[in-house]
Amino acid sequence: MSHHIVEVKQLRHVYPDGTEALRDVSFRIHHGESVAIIGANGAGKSTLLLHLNGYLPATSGTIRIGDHPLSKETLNEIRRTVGMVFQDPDDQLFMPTVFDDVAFGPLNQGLTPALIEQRVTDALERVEARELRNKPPYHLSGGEKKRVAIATVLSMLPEILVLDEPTAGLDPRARRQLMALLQDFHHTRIITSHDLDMVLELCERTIVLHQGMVMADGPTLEIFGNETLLAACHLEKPFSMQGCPVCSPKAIRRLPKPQPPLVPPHGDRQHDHAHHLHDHDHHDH
Amino acid sequence: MSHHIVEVKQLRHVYPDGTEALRDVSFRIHHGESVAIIGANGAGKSTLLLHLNGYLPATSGTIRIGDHPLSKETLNEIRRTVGMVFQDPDDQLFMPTVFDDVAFGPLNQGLTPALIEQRVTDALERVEARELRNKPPYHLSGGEKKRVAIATVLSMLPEILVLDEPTAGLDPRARRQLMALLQDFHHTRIITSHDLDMVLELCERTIVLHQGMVMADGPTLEIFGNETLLAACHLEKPFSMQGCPVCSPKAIRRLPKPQPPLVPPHGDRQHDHAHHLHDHDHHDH
Amino acid sequence: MLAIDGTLFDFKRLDLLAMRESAVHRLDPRAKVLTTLVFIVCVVSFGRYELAAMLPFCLFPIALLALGDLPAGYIARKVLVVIPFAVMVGLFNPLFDRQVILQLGPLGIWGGWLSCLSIVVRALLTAAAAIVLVAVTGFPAICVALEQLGMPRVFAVQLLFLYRYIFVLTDEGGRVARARQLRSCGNKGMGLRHFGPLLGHLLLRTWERAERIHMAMLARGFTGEMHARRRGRFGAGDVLFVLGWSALFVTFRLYNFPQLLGMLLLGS
Amino acid sequence: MHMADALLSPAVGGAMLAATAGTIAWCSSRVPRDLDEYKVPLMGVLGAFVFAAQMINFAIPGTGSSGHIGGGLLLAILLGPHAAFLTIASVLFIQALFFADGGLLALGCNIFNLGFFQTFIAYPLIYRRLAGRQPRQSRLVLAAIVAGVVGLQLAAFAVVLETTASGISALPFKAFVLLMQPIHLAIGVIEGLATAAIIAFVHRARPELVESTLAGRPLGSLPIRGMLAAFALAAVLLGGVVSWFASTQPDGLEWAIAKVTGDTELPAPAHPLHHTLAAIQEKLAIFPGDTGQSGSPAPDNPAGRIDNGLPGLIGGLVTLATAVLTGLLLRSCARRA
Ligand SMILES: Nc1ncnc2c1ncn2[C@@H]1O[C@H](COP(=O)(O)OP(=O)(O)OP(=O)(O)O)[C@@H](O)[C@H]1O
Ligand SMILES: Nc1ncnc2c1ncn2[C@@H]1O[C@H](COP(=O)(O)OP(=O)(O)OP(=O)(O)O)[C@@H](O)[C@H]1O
Ligand SMILES: [Mg+2]
Ligand SMILES: [Mg+2]
Repeated sequence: MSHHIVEVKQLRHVYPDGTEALRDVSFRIHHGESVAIIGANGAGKSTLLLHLNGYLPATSGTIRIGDHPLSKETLNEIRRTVGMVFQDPDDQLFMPTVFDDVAFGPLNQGLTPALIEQRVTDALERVEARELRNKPPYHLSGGEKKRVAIATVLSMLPEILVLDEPTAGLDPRARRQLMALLQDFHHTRIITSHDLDMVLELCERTIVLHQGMVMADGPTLEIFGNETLLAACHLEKPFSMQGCPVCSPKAIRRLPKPQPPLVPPHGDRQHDHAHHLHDHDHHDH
Repeated sequence: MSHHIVEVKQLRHVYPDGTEALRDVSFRIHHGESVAIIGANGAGKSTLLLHLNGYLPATSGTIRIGDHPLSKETLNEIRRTVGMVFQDPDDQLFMPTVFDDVAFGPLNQGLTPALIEQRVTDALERVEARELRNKPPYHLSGGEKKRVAIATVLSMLPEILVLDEPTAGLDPRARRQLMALLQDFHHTRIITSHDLDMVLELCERTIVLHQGMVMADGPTLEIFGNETLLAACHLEKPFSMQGCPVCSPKAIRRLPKPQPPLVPPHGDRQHDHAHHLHDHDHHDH
Repeated sequence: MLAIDGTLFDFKRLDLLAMRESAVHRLDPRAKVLTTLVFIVCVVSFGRYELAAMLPFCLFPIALLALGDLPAGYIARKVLVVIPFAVMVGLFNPLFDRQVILQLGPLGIWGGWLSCLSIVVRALLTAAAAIVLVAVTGFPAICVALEQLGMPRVFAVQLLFLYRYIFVLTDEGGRVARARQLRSCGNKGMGLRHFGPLLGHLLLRTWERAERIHMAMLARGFTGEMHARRRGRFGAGDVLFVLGWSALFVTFRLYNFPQLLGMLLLGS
Repeated sequence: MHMADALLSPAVGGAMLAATAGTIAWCSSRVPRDLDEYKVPLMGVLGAFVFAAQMINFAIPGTGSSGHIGGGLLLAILLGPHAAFLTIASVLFIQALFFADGGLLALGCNIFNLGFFQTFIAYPLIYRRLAGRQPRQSRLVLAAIVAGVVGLQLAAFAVVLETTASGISALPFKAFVLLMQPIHLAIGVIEGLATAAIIAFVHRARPELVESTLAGRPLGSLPIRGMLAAFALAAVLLGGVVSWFASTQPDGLEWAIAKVTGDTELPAPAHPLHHTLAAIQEKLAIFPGDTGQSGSPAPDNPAGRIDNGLPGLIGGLVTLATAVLTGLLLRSCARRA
């Protein structure tokens, strides 16, 4: 089942106005991995995600989803494989009812009504939103919208789930529910977020982007242990690793000091990493 | 200078469609306090903030800002006193350049050009955004927009700063910068947020809203120590307290279990609290 | 700017009413749309001085209101909103048309007053029919019905999208307006110098949102064609509904029942 | 500006509804052709933008009052005429259904008046001509103002024609023209100014948005274009001449003022145009006004009969009461079921 691999090679993207959002991004993600992509505002996270299902064309570099290199011919196939959830669910829920919205993808796949019905029911079941089925999306609360947005993607049976800042704006309980939902999804997940505590809980692997380049790629715990790296990328440790302000009351920290220069990861580091991290898996490389 | 007190008494707000967003909210905030208002999605936080500068009229109950009870006559005066920063800076920045935007408030106050110039310079200085002065706001990054949005309010010399989810969508470094900025503001601050770690660092006092009612009002640390209360209000401890073996031994928690019923705070609790917390201050009650 | 909240509230409330369950709600939307059209044509086809003859028509909105279990007070308030417009339109009639054409006991009534009142009554009737139609059918269903009745697909999709995003964008517009208002120290309107950029900002955001929606559609396999939704069956009950009401409307149109009734009661 | 159902006869309303439906069908067939599928969400969301924009007011200079944009011209500039017409039509449709702003029968008139003239005449024939490809600020403003004024003048004149042809309002043609045209002159200037301000801003911020549509083909092939041009010219001439004529003939105005101030003189016979149109309407009307059974006099010979209105009044009240009672009865039945 090599078709669940996501491979990005020397990806570069320049926006029409000249902004070089991605300079040189390479990584390889295997089936079933849960990978976080983190970085400062403007690091290029959203831009990267939009390449994964071919919405933005690469200025140079290649993307492979499973057996298919991304190209015009494979675009539809790849969009079926990669399910993308945007940050703002209002962008994703555009049909008059939740049912229509969740059925939109399967309808475009040309399924029979009975099959569509089943897909919708299953997807809503997975996100615990059965009872919302006939409601119009604009009457839902923020957390409900988020769950339905995920259902719209699940109903297409994606093999890879891509989420852009899934927990933004949610209260702690809704965030927990969403995280539990993502934990139960057993295919590949690629998540960007500023919520590093969520990353710590959900993703075993983290890729750090900085100014359009991969600065680090490795096990999440290792990355969050490297304070120099984090500071250089405008990041900081997840709060749960920062030490309890109650127990160790240097509670109020100030701005990090100017950062020491950082050595970019050497050549193929991420590939090496992927190899030894996933020795146990059964993919052909 | 009693005019920096914010007093809300039995505030109730019913939206035209019958949603009872605020049922019974009372509290009193003194000069220089930094108070967080937290609660689940839909608890009524934003609705409450919109009352503090008279944007929404109370269905019943009263609001006092300093010497003035909020009414039609005092509205302009109060809007000058209370500076409000919205969650999404795009809502707040609508002029062609940063300068124009920051000058918009002072201009409407009818100041002289020299005075306006000075106000703008000062405000931009405070948020470290001098160099953005002539840029158009729509080309700024998220963090920069946020800072300019705060400058637009600072330039009106508010005595009370009200912020709705100031850290949403910011990367860790921009968040730190913003927090440092807020820490340097020495007037009253009222902040809503789902970022409880920021609350822990910035606010000595926290008010918990739940379904339009004040469920708790007291020192932040005390509130975050009360797990039953937090769970009942769909909240959880700040992450920096969750990992701490002293404060909560089991690092990775899952969904909270069904909550035990909660006793609402007795009668005037928040007032009592305010009294003994601020015995040292010089306000007349 | 509270007007924005009020407006949105009207939308939301009517939309929620349409989600109720009742016999009228279950009728095929096409039946309700067609019947409403027949109703409107009959009402507006009355002559300019006719008043009493139009009154039986209020049976239709009232019946739907009752069967659909709609809140009468709320619908009435919404319908009454048209009165100022109608009065504005009919205001000139009494000025220009002072022929006495009706004798009410000792009182001679000018044609102008009669036609002015007639304008108000027909405005109320047609507005009531339209609003009740939305309240028992729901806007998306009306769009689908119209599409099935021959409206171009592009237009139907446009209506649905528009409806969906009115909530989102009026909300955004409201927040921008609010931010401006809070910093403008009581100045009501704003000069063009501020108005242009402000709406320009809103427009840019609108545009970017449209781009994101388009992305979301593409991501779910959209290839430029909106697929047909499920079609309901147009059953015997629906046929009966259309024909029954239409027959009644035509009868009401041809015979002035109040006049006959009044004559009967007065024994003349 | 929105006409109400109550003002229109079924013949006029129906004819305009048909004309509008035809235009919608035509635009619908064109939109997928000249625009990519991306326009689907774009049109919908921009329609919603017009809704939102109409809620934000700006001060009208020197009057102390405030107004908002209509949006037709702006949409035409951003989307091109076909898509803009569909968008405006959808906005008006929702306003008619939810706010009783205008009515369903009047929808044809309203869409035509507020959509057609702005998108198919003011935009392609005036705005594009005057603005050119890369307009400088001053030309943009000029083009937008002229286009805004012409579009709205035509619309206002159409309202007058449609109302007069329907014969429900008693306002004489001349007085009506005199009332409508000058008011909408001011509104048109404002619409143009506001549109120019918005476009200028967007042009600075995201030039590619405006340029891409400006570069697009505005109107397809020839015959329609020629037809429209001729029609537009005729309409402009007619509108301009009539309103100029009306304003230089003070007698019309004096006469109207005399009426307003309570001069008891009997009304002058209605304008001849009104007679003609009313006669046409009489023929077209589905249920002509003088069917014997209806018990009311025909619109145009009121002097002929003086009715005793008492039976109508009493019967009407009884009818109303019956309807309400029926409603209550039905409701209790529905609730029990
Ligand atoms: N449509 C666009 N045109 C030009 N530049 C763009 C566009 N979209 C994004 N950019 C720029 O590209 C860079 C990367 O943007 P991107 O949205 O990918 O950042 P991000 O990592 O997702 O940031 P955030 O955490 O704020 O979401 C930024 O400098 C941004 O300003
Ligand atoms: N304009 C409105 N009309 C009707 N109901 C509204 C309106 N605005 C908010 N509400 C409702 O009022 C309640 C409180 O909303 P509010 O926005 O104050 O919540 P919040 O605490 O700010 O939530 P969040 O954390 O998601 O921002 C919610 O139930 C919401 O649905
Ligand atoms: Mg992003
Ligand atoms: Mg809020």
